[in-house]
Parts: sequence; C-alpha cells; structure tokens
Amino acid sequence: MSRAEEELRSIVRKLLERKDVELVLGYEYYGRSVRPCFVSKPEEVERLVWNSDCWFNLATYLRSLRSRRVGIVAKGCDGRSIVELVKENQVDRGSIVVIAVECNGVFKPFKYGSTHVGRRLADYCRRCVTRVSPVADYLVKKGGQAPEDENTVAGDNASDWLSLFRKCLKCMACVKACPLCYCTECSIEGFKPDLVHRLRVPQELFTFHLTRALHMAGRCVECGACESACPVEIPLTRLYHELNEWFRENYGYAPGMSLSEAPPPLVFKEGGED
Amino acid sequence: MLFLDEDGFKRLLEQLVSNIRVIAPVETDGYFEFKTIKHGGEASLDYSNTRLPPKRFFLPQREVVFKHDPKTRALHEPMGGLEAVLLGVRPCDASALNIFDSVLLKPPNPDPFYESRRRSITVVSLSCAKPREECFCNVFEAGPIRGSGEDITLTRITGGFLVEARSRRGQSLVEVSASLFEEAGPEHLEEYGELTCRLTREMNSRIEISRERLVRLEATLDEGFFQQAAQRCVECSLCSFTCPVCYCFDTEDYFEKNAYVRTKGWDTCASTLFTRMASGLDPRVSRVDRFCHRFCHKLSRIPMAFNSFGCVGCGRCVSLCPVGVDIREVLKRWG
Amino acid sequence: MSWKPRVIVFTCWCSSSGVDQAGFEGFTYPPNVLTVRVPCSAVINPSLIVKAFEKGADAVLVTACRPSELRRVAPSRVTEARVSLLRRLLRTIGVEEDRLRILWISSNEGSLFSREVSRILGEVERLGPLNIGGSMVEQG
Amino acid sequence: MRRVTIVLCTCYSTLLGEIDFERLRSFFSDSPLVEKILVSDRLCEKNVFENLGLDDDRVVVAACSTRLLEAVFKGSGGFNGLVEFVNIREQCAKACGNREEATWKAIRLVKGAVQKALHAEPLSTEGLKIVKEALVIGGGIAGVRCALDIADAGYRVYLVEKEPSIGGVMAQLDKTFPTLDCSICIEGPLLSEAGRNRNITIIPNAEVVEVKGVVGDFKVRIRVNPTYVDPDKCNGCGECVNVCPVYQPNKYDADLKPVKAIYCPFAQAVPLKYVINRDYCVECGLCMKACTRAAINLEDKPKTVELNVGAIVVAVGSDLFDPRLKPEYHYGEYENVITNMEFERIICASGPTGGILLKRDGKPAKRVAFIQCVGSRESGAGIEECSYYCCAASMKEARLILEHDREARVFIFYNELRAFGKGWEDLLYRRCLEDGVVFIRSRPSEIRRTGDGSLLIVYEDTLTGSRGELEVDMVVLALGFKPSSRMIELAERLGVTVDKHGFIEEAHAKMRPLETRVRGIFVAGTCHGPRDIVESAVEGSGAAALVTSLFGRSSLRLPEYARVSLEKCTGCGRCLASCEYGAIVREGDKVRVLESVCNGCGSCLAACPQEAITLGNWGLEQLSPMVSAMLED
Repeated sequence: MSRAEEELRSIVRKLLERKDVELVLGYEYYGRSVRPCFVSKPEEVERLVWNSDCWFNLATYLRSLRSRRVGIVAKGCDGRSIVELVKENQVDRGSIVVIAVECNGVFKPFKYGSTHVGRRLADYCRRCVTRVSPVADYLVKKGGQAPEDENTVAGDNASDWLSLFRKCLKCMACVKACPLCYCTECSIEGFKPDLVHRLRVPQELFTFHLTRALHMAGRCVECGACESACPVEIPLTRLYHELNEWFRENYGYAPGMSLSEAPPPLVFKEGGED
Repeated sequence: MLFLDEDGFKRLLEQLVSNIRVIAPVETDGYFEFKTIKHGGEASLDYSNTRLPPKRFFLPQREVVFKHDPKTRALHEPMGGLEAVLLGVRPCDASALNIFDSVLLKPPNPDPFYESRRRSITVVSLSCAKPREECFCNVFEAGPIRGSGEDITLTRITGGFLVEARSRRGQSLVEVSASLFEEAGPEHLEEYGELTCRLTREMNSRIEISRERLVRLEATLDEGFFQQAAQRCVECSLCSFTCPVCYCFDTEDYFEKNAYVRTKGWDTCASTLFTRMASGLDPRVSRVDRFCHRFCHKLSRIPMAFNSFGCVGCGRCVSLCPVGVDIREVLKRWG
Repeated sequence: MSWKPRVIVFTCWCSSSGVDQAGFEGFTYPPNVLTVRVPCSAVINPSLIVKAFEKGADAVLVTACRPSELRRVAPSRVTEARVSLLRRLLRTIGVEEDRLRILWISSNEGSLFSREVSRILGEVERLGPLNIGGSMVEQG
Repeated sequence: MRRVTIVLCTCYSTLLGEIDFERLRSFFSDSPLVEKILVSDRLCEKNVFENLGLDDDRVVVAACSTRLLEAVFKGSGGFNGLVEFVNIREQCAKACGNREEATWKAIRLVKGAVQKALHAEPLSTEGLKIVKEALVIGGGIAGVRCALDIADAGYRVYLVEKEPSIGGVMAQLDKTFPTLDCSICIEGPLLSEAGRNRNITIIPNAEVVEVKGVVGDFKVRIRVNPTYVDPDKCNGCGECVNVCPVYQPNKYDADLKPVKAIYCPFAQAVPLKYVINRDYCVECGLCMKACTRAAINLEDKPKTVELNVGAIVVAVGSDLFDPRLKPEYHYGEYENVITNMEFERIICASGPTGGILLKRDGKPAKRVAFIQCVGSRESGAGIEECSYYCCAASMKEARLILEHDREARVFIFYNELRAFGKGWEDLLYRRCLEDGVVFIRSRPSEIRRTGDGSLLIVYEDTLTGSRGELEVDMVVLALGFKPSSRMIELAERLGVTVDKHGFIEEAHAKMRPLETRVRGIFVAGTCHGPRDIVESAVEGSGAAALVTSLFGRSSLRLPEYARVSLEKCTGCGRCLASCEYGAIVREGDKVRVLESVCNGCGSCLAACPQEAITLGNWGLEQLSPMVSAMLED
C-alpha cells in the first residue's frame, strides 16, 4: 500500500464517518486489474486503491447519483470532466466532494488477445495538461508511482481513420464510458434514424464517429475513457484532441479547466479564418 | 484420431487455400483477427485467442433479410454463403456454434441465413495449450481441448497435430487429403492424454461449479448482489458485442433506392432500446433489470430451453469490461 | 460517363435568391450540383454535412450571408465557425478539407455563385471521388 | 402510410423544352411514396393551386423560384408546412446546359423534396391572441405623442411615468429650437390632452418590474411608489404647500430654487396632484390638517398594478453626462460653470431667476461661453457619438441671451458645428452670426478662476492653431446624452438588448428602427440614442403606428421559432452559446426559447446533440432523408 493510498483511505474514512457523503466512488482491485467501486461504509475503505491502472473516469457515474451526496476520487482529467458536468448543469458542485489524486498517467488497459507484453502509458496521458483536478476538496499528493513505460515509442500513429472506423462494432462503449455523454436519447445510438440507424453497421460508422467527434468538440477533457473502453482500440481521444486544438487556437479555450469559464460562443470575432 | 505432422499441416493449408476460401487468425496491430488468407503463411496459430469471436461469419453484424421492389413487385432474398474453412477457432468459440445450432436451427422455424452459412463453413478448431487467465471454458465443457461445435479438432502436440474429425463434414475434409494424415501412434495419444489431464486440472483449480445449481439462478436470484454489481455497469454493451454466444438481433426496415429493405443485425440487451416497444413501454426499465437479464438469460433460460448454457467461458467480457463486471463472480456464487 | 463530382449546396434563404439569379441570368453549372434550401445557414447541422459525405457527396458547399451584411447579430458567423471546425475534423481523418467550403453569397451575387462553383468543381475533380460509403463497407 | 402528391408546373409551357416532363412524371409514377402527380402550367396564378384540392395533403411543388412561389402560398394563409417547394426553373432548367441534364437534376431535386415532405410535420396554424391594449413606458414627449396616437386610434393605453408628472425633459426647457417656441407652451396642451383622453391611463410614480409573455399578450407588473397623497382625493388646491415648513431642492428647476417637501413638480403638471418627498418630510402633520379632502396619508405603501397588454413602447428617455467627470471644467466647484439644463431654467421666465441671466452672486452675466461636446464625441468618460441636439441647443441658448440682453457677448467653443435640421442653418446659425456670436473651434483644455471671480477659459483654436485665454462671467456646458443608469435593468426585464453604450438596440438600425429584438416591444425617443424633440415626437408617432398596425390584425402568427422538447432537454446549455439573438434562457434545469425573441435561424438545432429542439420542418429528421435521397443513384 502506497502512502497516497493510505492518505486516500483516511480521507474517505473520515468523510464516511462524519457522514459528509453517502458514498464514495473509488477504485478497487479485482484479480490483477482495477475496477470502480462504491464505498459507503467506513470499514470498506480498505478496498480502495490508487495506482496507474485506475484509468476509468468515475465522473461517468455522477449524473446517475445526482440526488445524493457523493465523494469521488478524481484524477486531473476526471476533475476536468466534473467541471464540465457542473458547467453543463448536470451535477451540483455542492453535492459532491472531490478527492483529487495527483496522477502521473495511467496504463493502457490490457485487452483480450493482445500480443503486447509490458505495460504502456496511455497515449492520451502523454498529452495531459493537468495532473491534478482543477476542482478539489481534498488533495492526495504524489498519487501512485510514475508509471514505468515499457514502450517508449509514442503511441500508435495510425492515420487511416476510415479503416479504424471500419473496425468499430458500434457497441457504444465509447459513449457509455464517457462522463460527458449523457443524452437521454443518443442521436448516434439509433433512437431516431435521422443520422445513424441502429443497425446500419458499418455503412454509417463514418457519420457515427464524426458526429460523436463534433459533439465532443470543445467539451472533451481527454480523459481517454472512451479509447480505453473501446474493444477494438480506436484512438478516439486523439481525434477529439484535434478538435480541442481548434478551440484552443481560435478562442484560447480548453474545456474543464475552470468552473467560471463559459464555453466560447461559436463565432469568429472578425471576418474569421481563410 | 489422426496425426498430422508440421509439414503435412503446411501442405494441407496450401491445398485448402488454393481450393477454398480459408479464414484463419492473422496478426494485425498486436491482435489476432479472423481474415481470409491468400496463402498458408499468413495464418498464425500461435495465439491465445482472437480479439473478436468468429461469430460474424455465421451471424453478420448486419444482413439484408429481403428487398422488395414495389415497381416490379419482386422480392429478393439474398441467400447462400461462400464455401469456406474457418481454421484455428478455439474450442470455446466453436462451442458457441453448437449453442447457435440448438437455438437458431430449432424446428419448426430455423434461421435460413444462419443455416446456409453454417452449412457452407467447415470449422476447424485448435485446442488451447495455454488457457488465458480469464478463461473458464471448463465450467461449460467448452474446452480447453475439445469444443462442441467444430467439424475437426486439432490439438498441437510434439511434432504436429492430433486430428479428430468431429462430423461427417470434418471427416470428408480429412478424406480429401487423406495422404497427409497418418493414424495417431500411442506416444501421440499419451501426450494428448497428459495434456488433457494437466489442462483440466489447471482449469478446475481456478473455478469449479455445479451446473445443476447454476441453472436455478433465475429462481434464486439475490437482488442485493445484482444491485451491487449493476451499480458499476455503464451499459456499454461491449460484452454482448464481443460475446461469441450473444445472438440476439433486431430488424430494421427502410426505403432505399426505390426498394423496401429489411435488415437484421446484432442487438444487445444492455441497451434501453432492446425491449422498448412501439408504444414506448419498456418492461425492463431499470439498469438492474437489464443487468440481471444478461446473466439469467445465459445461465438459466437458455439452458432450460435448449439444454446448453449461453456462455462458453471465453473470458472476453471479463477482460474487456471497462468497469470490471465479472461473470465469474456470478458463477462462483450460484454454481 | 466519366466521373463527375457530386456536390450538395446548402443555401440559406438569401443566398438561394443568389442561386436563383445565377440561373435567371443564364449562368450554367453542372447538374450534379444539387441545392438544398434552408432558412438560415445556421440550421445546418455539421452532422448533416457528414451524412452528405457518407451518402456519396464529393463536396459540400454552404452558401450564406456575408456576416458584415448583418449587424452585431449574424448567425452565419456561427455557421462559419462550424464549417471551420468540421474542416479541421475532415483534415484530421484524412479527407481533404477543401471538399467542404463556405461561400458568402448574397441575394444578388448569382455570377459570383456560378464562378465559385465552377472553380471549386474543378478543384474537387482534381481531388477525385471521395466514396466514403464504399470505403466503409469494404471488407478487410 | 404517408404519401406525397407531386405538382409540376411547366411555367406557361416554357419549361417543356428544357425539362422532359414525361420522364419526370414516369420516374415518380410508380413510386410507392407518391400518391399522384399533377401538372399545371400556371401555378402562380390566383386559386390555381387551391383548386387542385390538396388541402391537407403532403405536396411537393416543382415550379419556379421558391422565393416567388412560397410568397404566393404563404400569402394565402393556412400554410401548414406540408408543402415543399422545388425550384426547377432557375436552379435547374436555367442552370443546366441541356435538357438531359436538367431532367436528371429535376428528378434528384424532386426526390429530395419528396423525402422532406414525407417527414414533415404539420405546422400549427393557430393564431396568437392579441390584447388590444398598449403600455407606453416613459411620459416624455416621445411617450406622450405615442400614447396619444394609439389612444386616438381607439385603443387603451397605459402610460407609466417614474416621476409624479409626465412631460419629461421638454417640460423643463425654456424655448425649443429652431423656432424659439416656448417649450412648455407647446407641450403643455399635449400633456393635458393626454390627461383628459379617456383611452389613456396615466400611472405616475411608477416603474415596470416584470414583463412576461409574448407579443399580443404581455403580462406586466408595475410598482407604484407611494406619494403619500391620494391622487383620487387631491384636487390640486395647494393648501398643503402653504403650511409645509420644510424645503427641498427642486429637480425640475435644476435644484436652483427650492420647493416644499409637499409639492407639485411644476404648474402644468399632469396629473396635477401633490406629492410628498419623504426624504425631507418631518411628519409634522400640518398638511394633513390643512387638507380639506383628507387626501394625505403618511402610511402610504407601494402598490402593484398588473397589466395585460398586446404591445409595449419603451420611451424612457436617457440621462445627461455628469460634468463632474471632467474635472478640468470644475463644475460643482466654480459656481458659474453651469450645465445647459441649468441654463434653461435660469433663462426661463418661470424659472428661479425669473428669466434674468444672473450669476450666483446675483449680478448679471454679460459674457457667456458655451462649451460643446461635453461627454460626447470623445472616448473616455463620455460616449464617442455625437449627441445630436447640443449644437442647435447652444445656438438657441445664445440667441436667448442676446434676446434678453443685446449688450451681452456670447462665445461658442465647438468642434464641428452641426446645423443639419430643418431651419437650423437659417434660424440658428445665420442669426447667431448676424447677432455677433463668436464661434471658436476648440475643445477648451481648462477653466480657471481669476482673482475677481470671473472665469478664464484656456483653449487652442484648432483652425488657427493659436492658443488663447478668454475671460467670461459664465460657462455653459453642453452635455452629451448618456443612457439612463436604470436602462440595463429595464432592458433585462423587457428582454431587449442594449448597444455598447447602453442605449436600447433596434431590431435593425435602418430597416426596423423602432422595433427591438423582442417582437411587440417598440422603442421611441432618446432611450435608443441621442435625438431631439422633433425626432422623438416622430418616433412616438411611428411606434404608435406599429402598435396600431399590430392591433389592427385579426390574429397573429409568430414566424416559426425554435421549440424545445422538455422531455429530451438535458439542460446542457450548448444551445445557449450558439444563439446569436440570446433567445434561449435557462429555466430550472432545462432551457426555454423566448418565442418573441427567436428569429428562427435554427442555430440551436444544430447545437443540440439530441434533436431536442425543433424549428418548423428544418430538423435532421427532414433534412437528412432529403439529402440522402438526393444523393442516391
């Protein structure tokens, strides 16, 4: 158990004992991997872990727990998604307690049938801009060890996006793992066939992925949950990152960095580019 | 039992490739995927398992059921599959085909699309030598050596493969190239016996359950357990899409290019759209309901209706689930 | 018949009059330039443009009111930003961004419309067919 | 099942040579989506379409320019949104090189339109109700003129004024330019006419606190501040004033001549009722004893009035620049540096000095200088724009000085002299030159005080480049307009926008100059920028015309506006940033479209990730199948 974990557990124990929160979203071991867990009793805090396998963004659960007081263990990017959720009126900042954990990056999760040996730092972590959540009620410093990246080559540089899209099963894992995808009737899942039919795979995968990219533009906090959840490992975060870059270049705006920073109005000030 | 040495195997592969479409695991981007190969060398048999099961060769993700042209009043029913050999399927994935057979070919209304594909594809399985960590095929007798849906089972032993024809179609494939095979010798059979023993022991030490008890899952449902576990589930439906057994489908009709088209494609019980009816009513309205359903269906309802479990223990859902939902926890608790 | 690019043109209410004028004044352009009239360019969902590409468009043009013609309030500036964002997305995924253009066409600029369309068609012809639909279903 | 009727128009057979109508017809004749195909040769003529009997059908009309044809259709009323137009003339026949190509294109265009018509939803043809009563906010000349014109057309008007009397700035002026008419003498009759008019209800001492609803049906809440005198009982006899022991500065007289704590703002006030300023009242109760009608009630409380009106005219006027913000002129410190409003009261025969131009020490002012553009045409403390009225006002005031005293010397420090109005050149500028008014092109840098108390203006003449100093007895500062300090608050309540200075913004500066972004809310007078009396009156009448033309309609249909499905809306607010008109607001955890503000551009539709917003038939639901069908082979 690392010092960070010890600190984390003591914070959570205190929160639960004082009944500041009803439950805390954290991570636990199962087998050799890590998964989300919901801790609601002080005696359960021993389950909590914090390491570089904690790639899942727990903020995804916040919206379904809207009516409750919840504590959440948040990496830098998770914190950014909390900021976006608050800005978009989806969660009440007052009802969540953010336990920020300093993050050094997470590993790509091991996928079924992969021939890769050794752990790899997730590509999106190489582009990380905040190792600590921009919103925090508690801060756990030096969270985890710096991941030993056994693959020094930066990410996959696949550029044939069309063939990447073609691999897609349209299983919706990217959408469901995303903390910022919370539409009641997802327009690309097929509730209405206006853009994407429910079953037309692979014909409509182009529209599927581009629409999702457009919907994430200027909102994606690049937590990589979609990419890590994807069973066929489409590097979605890289796509959304490009669109965020567009926002940065045109408006100097990055999502999730501050609660007071409203998303820019979608206009060019004078004349625009060309 | 026959024996096929390394060289014979290569020759067999070349023969097959030149005569018929051969689909075999090919390594791409760090994974193995089933692909049509042009020459024997493309196939790699040194894999734990393919990332995705070979389900799509039997049940494509989307297929046209019929097209109706109102002008000519003609009905087109695309039918028939290309003759092919699917080589290197793991026993668990091959066993899934057995489940498909009992569900989809059940009289009086067998699925003609599945039937024609199943008939045209010869399945050659390859036993596991090193089961993956998340594998639990032993629970459903779907491996690691022999599955239940294949035409031929290959087992790698020293110097080559043990070949067991499991069906008439498998038998005839062997007969076509009979000269390449030889009768397995006692040393081969001994090695095979040892391998079977060792792997069964290894697998059983991980997890061993009572299948009779498991079937009663739905009747003895412990809501508390599922409520806890469902809390974690984000309903991404990745488990259904990567499952070799999940065969649930939906149909969709539309008008395109002056014809009405009915298509059929994979659906998933994790989606809120799965049970929603035209009236808007959804009998499975909560996440826990949908979550429970997946397990009850696989472990209770399919076995009661079709006498085989809806799971083959390949471990894909366990490994790929982004939030660590683990069917083995259900097995251990109820089995 | 040799391949000719298929182009969808989304025209706003005002620029649709400009397109009318082009025809009225006898400026011709290839028939595979198909116009879709919308009340204001801002109603054009970027996903609709994506859909047009998926369905076989080789290029998509959006004609809109020049923002300076309007006052402080100019929905076409929103369109301009959306088009710019989508161009960036297209570039990222390896589709030539010049297949998507926004043109400032006011209601009396018929000649400008046909001139620009001819020019862009030339460029798209050089880029060749896009065939998104085909490349998505192609089997590996 | 939904089917579409296709109506083809050959445009008086002129298109027959350019498009193969037979092929067009046969292409669609077997389609299961098409009910029937009709061909006309003159669809644009009166009643031709109506006689086809396609009232509730889904129809695709392939004919000439949509712009022309749609106008014909919409003009006939009852446009239900199920008719889809295709321009096969300008955008097809005329734009294609040959008949083959034109026919090919026409098929594609019609194919798209068929899909759009199939997916269209009928639009509501229900009209809004119109409450034929108006609210005019502000009882200055613009508001009064407006109220009178609406009332004369036969509609009820509520005229809300924050002061005890209507009249506004004009009531304070001595003379009006360029004719030098007595200001109150020409405004007074108008005020009393407004007071007498049975259709006008004047609500003084009041302000608008809440506005809800849409054009034709606004619900307005008004707070009436207590005056401590019951207006229904007060007959304006003035007995109370005689006994009141306390004095207060009088705003009407530019604080130059005090009045009692119970007072009537000015002699011509409408309504002529007395009011008490509780800031000064000592509650001695003498007035209560003096009042024979027991009208005085020191316990008076604010009241709320609820109004239901169909239209609102904002004519709240504006403020003047605060000269203290230009310390170099020492206003408030040097007592003979005065504002032009103060000057108006001093020179007025009914004013504090009885119309004699006296300095504070009681001696006559013989040398008077005007400084123009104080707080206007400069960035910084004031606003950059010209204040419109002040060149003329200062020249008028110069003439007034010389009319009172032929010996006086008048200097006007100007930047550009703007005498553009009717009669300004002749009656103001030429007369001033003839009368010996000295015009100096300069913005003086400083006013100093000499030992004997007279004022020294330090300036640089920008025509000659020479520096100079000018000694005068009195300096009048011509103040620029500035938006009223409460304008932003009011604008927010009304839902209208203000420009960068804080003046109300028009719907279109040139083409819709008296409308705001909110339909049914109009604007008149200086609240949307500097103006003079003439223009304010013109605008009052103009706004009245807009109100009466609205009231003249039998029913009202808003242009298509965006509608939010509350069921689907997650309240994420992505539409907010996309709306250029600010027509979307948060309401609870959802959003709401302000239907009278929405312009129907549809930007929000494209911003909403899950089609929770619809606008007519312009959603993805219609456009996506349309585009797909057009691109089909």
